[in-house]
Amino acid sequence: MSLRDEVDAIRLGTAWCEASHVVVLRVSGAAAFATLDRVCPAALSLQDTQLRPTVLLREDGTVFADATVARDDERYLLLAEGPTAAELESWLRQHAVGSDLELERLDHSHQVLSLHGPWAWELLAAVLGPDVIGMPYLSFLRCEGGTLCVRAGKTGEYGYELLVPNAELEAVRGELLEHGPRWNLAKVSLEALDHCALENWFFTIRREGAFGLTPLELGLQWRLSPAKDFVGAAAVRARKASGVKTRLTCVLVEGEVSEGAAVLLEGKEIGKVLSAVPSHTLGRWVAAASLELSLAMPGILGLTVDGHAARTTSPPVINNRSLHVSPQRHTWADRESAQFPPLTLGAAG
Amino acid sequence: MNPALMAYLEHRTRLLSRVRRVLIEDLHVQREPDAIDPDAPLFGTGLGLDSVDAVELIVCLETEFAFRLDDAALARSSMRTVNSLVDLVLRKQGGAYVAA
Amino acid sequence: MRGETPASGTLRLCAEKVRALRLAPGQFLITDVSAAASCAVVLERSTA
Amino acid sequence: MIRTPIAITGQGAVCALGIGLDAIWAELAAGRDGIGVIERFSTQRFGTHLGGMVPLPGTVGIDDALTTRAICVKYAVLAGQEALTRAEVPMHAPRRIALVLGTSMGSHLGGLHEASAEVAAALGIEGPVITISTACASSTNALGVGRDLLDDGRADVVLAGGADVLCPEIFAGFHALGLLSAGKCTPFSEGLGTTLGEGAGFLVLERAPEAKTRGAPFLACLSGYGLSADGYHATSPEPTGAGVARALRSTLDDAGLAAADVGYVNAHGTGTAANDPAEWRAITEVLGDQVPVSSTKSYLAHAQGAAGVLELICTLLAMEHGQVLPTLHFTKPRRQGPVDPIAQDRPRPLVFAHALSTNSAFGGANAAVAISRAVTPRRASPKRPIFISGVSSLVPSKEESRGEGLKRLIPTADTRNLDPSSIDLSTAIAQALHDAGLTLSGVARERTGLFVGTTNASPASWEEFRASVRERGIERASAPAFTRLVLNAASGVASRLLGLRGPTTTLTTGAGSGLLAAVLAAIYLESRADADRLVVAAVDELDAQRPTQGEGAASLVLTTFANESTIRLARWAVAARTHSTKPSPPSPQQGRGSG
Repeated sequence: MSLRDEVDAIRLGTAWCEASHVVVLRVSGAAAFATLDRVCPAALSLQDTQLRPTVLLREDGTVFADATVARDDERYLLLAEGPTAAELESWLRQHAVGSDLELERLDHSHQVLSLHGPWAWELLAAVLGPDVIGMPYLSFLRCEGGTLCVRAGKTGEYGYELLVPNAELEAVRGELLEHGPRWNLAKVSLEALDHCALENWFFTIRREGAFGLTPLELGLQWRLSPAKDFVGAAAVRARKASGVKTRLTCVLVEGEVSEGAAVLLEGKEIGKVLSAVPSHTLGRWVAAASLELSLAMPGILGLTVDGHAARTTSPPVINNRSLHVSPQRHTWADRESAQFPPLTLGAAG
Repeated sequence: MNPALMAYLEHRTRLLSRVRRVLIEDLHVQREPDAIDPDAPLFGTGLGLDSVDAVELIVCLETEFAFRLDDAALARSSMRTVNSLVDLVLRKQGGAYVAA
Repeated sequence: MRGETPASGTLRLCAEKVRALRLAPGQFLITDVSAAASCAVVLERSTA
Repeated sequence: MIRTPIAITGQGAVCALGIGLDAIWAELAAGRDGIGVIERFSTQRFGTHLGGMVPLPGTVGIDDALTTRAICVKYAVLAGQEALTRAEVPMHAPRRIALVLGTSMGSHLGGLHEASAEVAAALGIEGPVITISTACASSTNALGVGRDLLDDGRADVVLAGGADVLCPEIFAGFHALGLLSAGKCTPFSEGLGTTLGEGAGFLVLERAPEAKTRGAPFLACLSGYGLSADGYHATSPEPTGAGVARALRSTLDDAGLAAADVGYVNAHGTGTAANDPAEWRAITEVLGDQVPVSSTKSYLAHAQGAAGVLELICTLLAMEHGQVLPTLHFTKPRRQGPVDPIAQDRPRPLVFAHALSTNSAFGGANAAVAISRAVTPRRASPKRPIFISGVSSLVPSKEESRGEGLKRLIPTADTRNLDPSSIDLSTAIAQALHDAGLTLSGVARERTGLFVGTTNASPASWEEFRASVRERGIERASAPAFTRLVLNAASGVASRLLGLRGPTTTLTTGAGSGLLAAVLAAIYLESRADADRLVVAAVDELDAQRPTQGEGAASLVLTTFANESTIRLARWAVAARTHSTKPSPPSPQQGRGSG
């Protein structure tokens, strides 16, 4: 299957993969909240079964993990991309607040299956039951057999990570593959997920996260609590005080872009491309570029990247089908007659 | 830098700060203006807005910028990030969405 | 405390009396009469 | 041990279908709904114009003369009078007749409890007058509280039900939330959204043996009820229906019924995208998917605080005729909805022994009741002693902002958009739980409930809402502020922040609301199997309109576990205003409330 087909499966149908790139720790004990509150820059205002996206920072304020905290009653789950489970565990222990902290790595006992697409909810309902249908974004559901269904997609489409206990794995995967063909289920690569993430302007630690930037330059201040202390807070605040010079900005380019390419305005370099993907949906390349702060703004025409015309824009640049597919009104079987709007936005085209 | 671009950047910066002010004063987002990233998602805990806030946000922008938004599809596609709100305002102000 | 606290006032009194009972056994009758209804409760801690 | 069955001996109603049961049944039987273009106030500036208005001469087009509250009282008096008359209630002992009136926001002008007092006075009721306000679950909840008063011997006759009026502000609020449908509300069918309505309905409840002795009519038994809190969101139901399911299970348990005994369910069925599927999930979880389920809102529209009792009355009327009511206007089923929504244009012949009626409200409050055709003895569990394991008394601090204080106690709290009432109530409850040494988790949350007494929804939120109407026009009223205007908004927030998902209610009697909440909680907790603890709390917020009002909050944790405390809530009483109701303790020290 080509990358293009994989992306189309995510954008229009259902897609799955085994998500070994996500590591999961269960955090419990009296020190669980205080420890997570210390290591996670995000304000952890969470109700039971709610999720909060955060990042994890080194002491110098640079991002080393894209993480999500889930509240499971009085315990927590930490889902992270970036570090290994062992690295994450030892880092968390290093920053423990109080002694009563239990960390359980779920990578030995569970597998993560990842499911995406505007119709993923319908397939999952057939596998896990109808409660999947009503799940709000950034929440999880406890399913029979101990599987947790986490809705935290990073593609702009309905997206779920299933934390499946090993004993259930064959059954859940079996059902997924058995029901899958009815929704044209396709197996996709991590590359395809990351492609869609960039098109929808989700942060990816494997890409723009690899440049040693802080949340200030990455446009991720919304994942930082303005009030509290956290690992890396001092460095982030010092950087803010001394003045942030660049910000990640979405650039649409009319031709192939190489990573590291200069972004030129009237012949002058105003920044560099950190990562880029060819979006066949848009017929252009979508690039995440680190631009001078005064120009890190959408709507600037007349840029040049790798010799091609380019412009800044407001992401996300996809008019996701999932925005228009309602589990209450739609079904895969009637998708042709439902008359959904095109995947491209008028303004972006 | 050409004057049209400078004018656009200045205009857009002013609009961005007004949109941020609406978010802070009317929608009670508990952040300093410059801690509201322009590309931050509005919902799904990005800035902490909730479905109940959706219509309120539109009404407050309509009041602040004196326009009416009757196009539900446009409203939906504009309610994604702070920048997409600024785009909406620009569009309503006469389509000066892009500059040279 | 400024002004009347029609809803919470009597409950606050209950809280005070519970604190007092923690220090010494005894019994309190708390009443509240309004145009709508009269209510009474007995709080007690026996010496046993 | 057998508990005394509670008989329904009379009923009365005014609603969109007409005034009085005869008129209403004629419409129900003919399959005619009462939904039409609203005439009492202008809906010109809104996208939809439909409502289920009471066709009462004298209330159309003269909104200036009759205030919303006066209309509400008028509806309630008409319905209450009909119920008392039909039940042939002797009025020679008016102090033994209680009024439990459920209402949402319809009579907000000037205090909910004052409207109830006017109703009681007009009907000659001199016993306790209790106003229950859990938004759209109010009147169902009121039926349960009425039942408890009879169980506890605090009255001999209870007139229980509710009343609400559709006023422009409420229409505007639902409109701003995007909940109104373009056409007539068609629950569980294609076409999303609800239609608002109004009306009043009351049941006369009595202990069955006494009713029989006096030769009262017997309509059915109120065989059980249940309450629960979603603890999830200000306006959206918990999407898996877990909260509604808890209320349904509690109701079955209270009535001593098995799922298979239930022959019909009258659903809340508002027609909205969020409500209907969650509710259907709950019903299938508890009762399976074969039970016929319909929503009377297709006839009456959504009568808010009066919805529950009106729907039950319609169910009772149909039962009397050996029928169940259809869901009108049903075109095409939605993807998650009843297998049998009784999708037809006339009632269906069906005889059932037991039926459930359920309602769900803003603030996440759920209430359900069970009715039975025959006198159904209930099994009684032994009464349990009530202990007080935690207390708090909060005076808002000058040094620390409200949000900060709450964050310190509940670090997981999101304080955006919380009004002072919500923050102070939640803070007081968190302090009381802390005082009790409790951290609730897992099933303990579902077995811990919250009973709240208060006088008004947050004055700050009212002002925010009014300002939005004043400055932007009513068609652009603030939706976030509107969601905080129900009396149970603050308790909904507390349920959510603290994970209290057990039985919940919010009530007012004006002064004394907090102590009455404690008394009702004690009655509930003493004999029910669905809760181990009830948190009682009350809150007062500063009100610029009433300069004498102060601020503060207080909370008690009531528990059935002796190991949590040695201090007992040993006795309690609730009675008419001037009646002496001392529970005759041996000369205790006496304290009086400050308000």
